[in-house]
Amino acid sequence: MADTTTETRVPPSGPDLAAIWETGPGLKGWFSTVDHKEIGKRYLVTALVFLFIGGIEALVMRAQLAQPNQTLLSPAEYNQLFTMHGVTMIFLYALPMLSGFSNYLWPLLLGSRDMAFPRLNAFSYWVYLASGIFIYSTFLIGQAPNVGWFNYVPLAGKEYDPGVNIDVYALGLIFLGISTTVGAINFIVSLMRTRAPGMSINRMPILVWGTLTASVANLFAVPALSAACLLLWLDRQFGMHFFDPLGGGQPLLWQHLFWIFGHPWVYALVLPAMGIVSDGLPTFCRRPLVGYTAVALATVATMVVGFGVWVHHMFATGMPGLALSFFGAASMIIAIPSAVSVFAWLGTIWTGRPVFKTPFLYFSGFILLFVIGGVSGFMTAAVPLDWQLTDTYFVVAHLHYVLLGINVFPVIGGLYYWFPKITGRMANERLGAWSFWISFIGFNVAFMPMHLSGLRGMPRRIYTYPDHMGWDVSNLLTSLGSAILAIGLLLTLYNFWISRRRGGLAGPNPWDAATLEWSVPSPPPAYNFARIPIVASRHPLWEVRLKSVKSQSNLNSEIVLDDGRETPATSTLDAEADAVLRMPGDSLWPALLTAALAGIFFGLLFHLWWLSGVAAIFSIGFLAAWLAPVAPPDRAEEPLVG
Amino acid sequence: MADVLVPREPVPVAPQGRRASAWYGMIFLVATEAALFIYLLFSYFFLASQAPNHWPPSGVPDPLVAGIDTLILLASSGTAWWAQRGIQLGSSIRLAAGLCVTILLGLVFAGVQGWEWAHKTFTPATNAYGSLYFTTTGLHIAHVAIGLIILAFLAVWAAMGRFTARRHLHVVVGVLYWHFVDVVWIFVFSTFYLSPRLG
Amino acid sequence: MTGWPLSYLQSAGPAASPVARLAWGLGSVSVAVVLIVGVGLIAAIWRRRPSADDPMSLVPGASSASGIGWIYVGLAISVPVLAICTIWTLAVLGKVMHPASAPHLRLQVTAHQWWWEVRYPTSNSQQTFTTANEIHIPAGEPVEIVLNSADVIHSFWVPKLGGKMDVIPGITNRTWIEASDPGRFRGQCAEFCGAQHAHMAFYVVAQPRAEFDAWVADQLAFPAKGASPSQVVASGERVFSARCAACHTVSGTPAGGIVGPNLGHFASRSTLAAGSIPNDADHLRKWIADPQAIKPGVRMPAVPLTTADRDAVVAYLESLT
Amino acid sequence: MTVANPVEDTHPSPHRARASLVRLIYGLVGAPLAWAVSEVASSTLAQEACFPKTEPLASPAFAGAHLLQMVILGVAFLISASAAWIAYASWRRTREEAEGDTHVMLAAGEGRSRFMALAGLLTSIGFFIGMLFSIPALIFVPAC
Repeated sequence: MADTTTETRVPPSGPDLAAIWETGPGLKGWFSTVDHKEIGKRYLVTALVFLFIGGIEALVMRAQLAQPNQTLLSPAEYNQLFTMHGVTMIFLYALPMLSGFSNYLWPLLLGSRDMAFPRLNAFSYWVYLASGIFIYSTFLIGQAPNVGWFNYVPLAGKEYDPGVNIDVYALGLIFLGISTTVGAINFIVSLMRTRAPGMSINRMPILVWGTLTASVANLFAVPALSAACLLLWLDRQFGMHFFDPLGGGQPLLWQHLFWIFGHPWVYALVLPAMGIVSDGLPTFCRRPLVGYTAVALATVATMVVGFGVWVHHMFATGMPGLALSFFGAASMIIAIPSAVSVFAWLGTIWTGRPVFKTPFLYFSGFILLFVIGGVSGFMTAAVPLDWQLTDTYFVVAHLHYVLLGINVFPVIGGLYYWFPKITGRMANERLGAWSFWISFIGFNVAFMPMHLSGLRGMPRRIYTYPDHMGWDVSNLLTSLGSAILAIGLLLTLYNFWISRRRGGLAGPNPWDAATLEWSVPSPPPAYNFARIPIVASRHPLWEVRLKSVKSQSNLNSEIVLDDGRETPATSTLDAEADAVLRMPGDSLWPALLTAALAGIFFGLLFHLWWLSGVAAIFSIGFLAAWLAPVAPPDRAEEPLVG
Repeated sequence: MADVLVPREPVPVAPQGRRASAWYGMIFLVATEAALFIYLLFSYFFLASQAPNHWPPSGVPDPLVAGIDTLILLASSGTAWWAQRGIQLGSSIRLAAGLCVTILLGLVFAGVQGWEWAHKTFTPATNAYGSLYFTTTGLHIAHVAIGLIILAFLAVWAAMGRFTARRHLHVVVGVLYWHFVDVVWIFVFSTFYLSPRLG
Repeated sequence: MTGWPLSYLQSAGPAASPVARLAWGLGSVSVAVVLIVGVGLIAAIWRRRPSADDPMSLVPGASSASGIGWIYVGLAISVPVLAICTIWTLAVLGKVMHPASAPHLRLQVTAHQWWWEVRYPTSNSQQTFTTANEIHIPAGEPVEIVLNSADVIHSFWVPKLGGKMDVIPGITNRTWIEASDPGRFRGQCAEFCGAQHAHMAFYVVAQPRAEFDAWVADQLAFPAKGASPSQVVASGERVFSARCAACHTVSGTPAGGIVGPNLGHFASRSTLAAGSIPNDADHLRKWIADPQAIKPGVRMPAVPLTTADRDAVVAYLESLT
Repeated sequence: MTVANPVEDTHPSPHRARASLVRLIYGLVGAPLAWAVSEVASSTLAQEACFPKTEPLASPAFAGAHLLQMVILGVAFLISASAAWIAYASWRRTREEAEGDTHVMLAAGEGRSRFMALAGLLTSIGFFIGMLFSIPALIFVPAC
C-alpha cells in the first residue's frame, strides 16, 4: 500500500482541500487565521524578538559589570534591567519559543490537519503577544518590575515598592498565564485526540513527549503563580495581609507558591527542547534514537520529580535541616533521568554515522552544555553546599548553562533543522557552522568564568562590586564572552534572513529524516496532509530501510476527508480512529477577545475601573459569540475511507 | 490494514460527549482551576499552621447558614443534571426549565453568600484570615458568576431551539463546569467552616 | 586566599570547613563527569564519520547496534556516585547544623536596608550594647547569631565562617559561626534587598578571648573615652545633636535616633556605609556631604551643613573611639 | 513472528486485552505518587516538629515524628514494590506482542501495552531507588 520507492512523495493535493483550509486574504485574514503553522511562525518570530530584547538588556548589564566600581547604570536602572532580563527570557522567550515549535510541528508530527482547538491556538498567541506588550508597557516610562524575576515579598510589597513596577509584574504574569494555560490544554487534547491512526503512544516523537509533559505540568504549576500574583496584587491594592507578618501573613508563602510553580516551569522550558534534540539528533546520526522507551520515560519522570523539589530554591530560609534533606535527596535523584537521556544521545552518536550539518553541531554542543549545567545543579542540590552557593554567581552560571545550554542551543539547532520545512529553502551551511562555533565559544567564555566568580563569593543581583575581591578577571571574561555570544546569535539571524529568499530549494525531506512532517511538501500546504497517514512505526519514512522495522506505514491512505475542515479523531492510547472532527475556520473572535482582556488588565493596572468593567462585558460578549452553537454538519456520520 | 485502526463503518462527525474535543478541553480547564483552588487552600493551611496565636483569629465561624447554602448549591447540580437529561431525551423545554431553576438556585446561593459577607465582623484588610476568607470565597463567587452566565446563555440557546437530542455538546460542557463550581465549594466550605473544628 | 575575601573554598571555621571539603569533593566529581562525557562525546563524533564514497553509510540504521548498553553503563556509574554523594552531603549537613558545644555568646543581628545592626546582650541587661556592620567574636568559640529583619528579606553570610541564613521579617532564624583563629572576615547580604543590596557588607573580627573581652569592656564604657574634647569636637557634638540625632544614637549621649546605625564608638569601626568605604576623616567628610553619591538610594539624606560644621561633625565622630 | 490474525498484527497493541488498563496505570503512577506523598508528608512533619511558629525549636515539639517519617517511607516502599510487581506481571503477559526482547523494547518501544508495562516497571524501580536516597536523611540529619 505504501509508496515504497521514495518514501517521500508529492501528495495529489486536490484544489478542494486548499480552498477549504487556506486562510482568507488581506488584513482580516491576517488577524483571523487559525492555521497552526502561521501561529507557530508568529510564536517563533515574537519569541526571537524577545530573545533579542532580553539579550540587549544583558549586554548593557555586562557593560556595567565588566569592571569594578563602574557607574554606567544607576542601581534603579540596573535593578529594572536584571528583572526585565529574567522576566523576558524566562516568561516571554523560553516557553513561547517552544510553544512556537510545538504549534508549528505538532499536527505535522502527529499526522493531523490542525490542533484540537484551532481558535484557542490563535487566542493563546494573541494573549502571549498582548501580555508581552503589557509587561513592557511600563518599561517605557521607567517603571518596569525591579525586584527580580522571582519577585520576593516584602520587597515587592507596596511599602517598599509603591509604583506600578510590581503591579505590572503581577497582572502581566496572570495575563500571560491565560495564554500558557489554554495553550497547554490545546496541546494535551490535540495529543489525546488528533493523532494519525496507528500512532500509539509508543510511536510518538520525543518532542511530543516533552511538550506533553511540559503542558501537563503547566496546567498544575501555572495556577500557583497566578494565585501568588493575585494575592500580591490584593495585598498591594486593598491592604490585604497574605505576605505581611504584622497582619498574620508570611513572606515565605510567596516563596512556596512561586517555587511550586517555578521549578516545574524551568523543566517545562527544557524538556521540549531536549525533545528537539532527541528527534533531531538521530536524523544526523543516521539511526533511530537509542533507548526510546527509556528516554520517553526519563522525560516524564524528570517532571514528576520536578514537582517535588521546589524547596531546593529555599534551602537558606531557615527551614529545619531534616525537612530540607528530603528535598535535597529528591534534587539529587533528578540526575538519574538526566543521565539516561545523556547516555542515550551519546549512544546514538557512537553507534551512528554523524553527519556534520549545522543542526548536528548545535545538538551535540548542547549535550556538553547539558552536562555542565547538570553537574552544577547537582552541586546546588547538596543542602549545606547550597548554603554557600545559593544567591551567588555560581547559581547564575548554573541557570544560564541550563536555560541557554538546554533551551537556546537546541532551539537554534531546531530552527536550523526545520528551517527548510518552514521556508522551503535551505539555510546557509557555512554561516551556520560559523554561527555555531562563535556562539558556542562565546557562551563558554561568558559563563564558565561565572562559576569562578560565584565560587569566589560574588553575590548575584549586585549592580556593582568593589575591586580586590578576585572577581575582576572573571567578570571581564564574562562580559567579553557575552558579546561574542551575541555576535554568534546575530549571525544566525542574518543567516535566516538571507536564506529565506536565497537558500537552495529544500524539497520535502532534505535531511532524509524519518518523521511525518518530512513527508509533505516544504512549506507544507494549509491542510498539511492531502491524505491522512496511517502510521505503523516510529519511523514512517525510514521503515523500508530499517532492518528492525517490519511493519509499513501508509502515507497514501484512503482517508481524504474533503467535505469541509475535517480531521480524524483517534483514541488516546492506540490511536484507533473513532470520529471525524469538524474544525472551526478563521475567526476574528480570538483577537477581539484578547483586545478586550488587555482592556481589563490595563484598567486594573492604572485603576481605570470603568475600563475594566466595560472590557469585561465585551469579553463576555466576544466569548459568547465565539462559542455560540453553530449549525450541525449535514451528516451525523460518515465513513473515514472509501 | 485499515480495518482495526480505521473502521469501515461510518464514524460520528463532530462527535458529542466524551468523543468531543470540547469535553476534554473542559476537563483540563477544570483541572487547572481546581489547582488554583488547591493553592489557595494550601495558603490557608500554611498561614493557619504558622499563626502564632489562635486560629481563626475571629473565632470559629458558624457553619449553619453556609451549610444550608451548600445544600442549595448541591441541589443546583442536581437540577443541572436533570436539565441535561432533558435535552438528551429531546426536550428543549425541560432543558430550559431546568437551567432556569439552576440559575435561580445559583442566585440564591450567591445571595446567601452575600449575607454571610455582610455579617462578618472582619474585612479583607483586617488580618490574613480575613484576606484568605474573602479572597477564596470571592474567587469562588466569581466562578459562580461565570457559571451563571454560561447557564444563562445555555438557557437562551435552549429556548431558541439550538440544541437537539443529538447536538447538545454545549450543554454537556457547560453543566460540567457548573458541577465543578459546586464540587470546589465543598472543599472551600470544609476548609473554612469545618476544619477549624477539628483542632 | 587573601585575594578572595568572600571565597568559601578556603574556610576558617568548623561551620564552613566540612562544607568546603564537600565543595571540593562534589566539584571534582562534577569536573570528572564533564570530562568523561566530553571525551566520550568527541570520540563518538569522530569515531565513524560517514564516507562520501560509500552511499551505504548514510542509509538509516546501517548499524544494527541497539546502543542500549550506553544507558546501562551510564546508570551503573551515575547511581552509585550519586548515592555516595548524597550520603556524604547529608552527613556534612548533620555535622554543620549545630556547633559541637553549645555557644556561650549569642548575638542579635538585625538586618536593615542596607546595614547590619548587632546587639550584644549580656546577663546584665544594663550591659548590652549595640554596634553596626562589624561583629567582634572570640576566636575558637561558636557564636550563635539570632537573625531578625527590620524591613525586607536579607541573607546573613560570612562565607569563610559558614553558609547563608536568610533574615526574614516575621520569623526569627538562627545560625552559628566560629572562627578557628583570629582574623578579619568579610560578610555580605546575599538576598536581593533593594537599591543598595550591592553595598550591604560587614566584617566579622575574630579576636583572642582576652582581646575580645577588652573590646567588650571598651564598648561598654560610656561615654566614649577619648581625649578631653577639643573645641572643634565639642562644636561637632552640638551640630550632631541638632542635625543628626533624629536618626542616630550615640550610646552614652542624648543622641537617640533609631533610624540609622548606632554610632557609639564610631571611630573603632574600620568601614563606613556597610563596608562601602574606609572609615577615615576624608571618606567620612565625603559621605556626610553627599551619601547619595556614594550609595545611591541609601536612606541617609545629604544634610546641608556648612563646611565648618561638617568638619566639626567629622572631628566629633572620629573622636568616638 | 507468526500471529494467527494478520489484521491484529498491524494494531499497535495486539495483546491489549491481556493487561488491564487499571493495572498498567497503577504500575505507572503507584511509585511516583508514593514517592511524592511520602516526601512532602515527611518534610511537612519535620517542619511542624521543629519550626512550627515563628522561631526554630531546639528539640522536636512532639515525639514520634522520626518514627512516623520512617513509617511513611516504609509504606511508600511497599506501594512502589507492589506497583513494580503488578507492572512486571503485565509485562510478562504482553512482552511478546511485538518482536524482540527487553533490550529491543527499550530501544524501539514497539507494542503499546508492553511499552506501558515496561515503563511502569522501570518507573517503579526508579522511584524505589529514589526513595532509598531519603534513608541517609533519617540517619544523619538531626530532627532539629
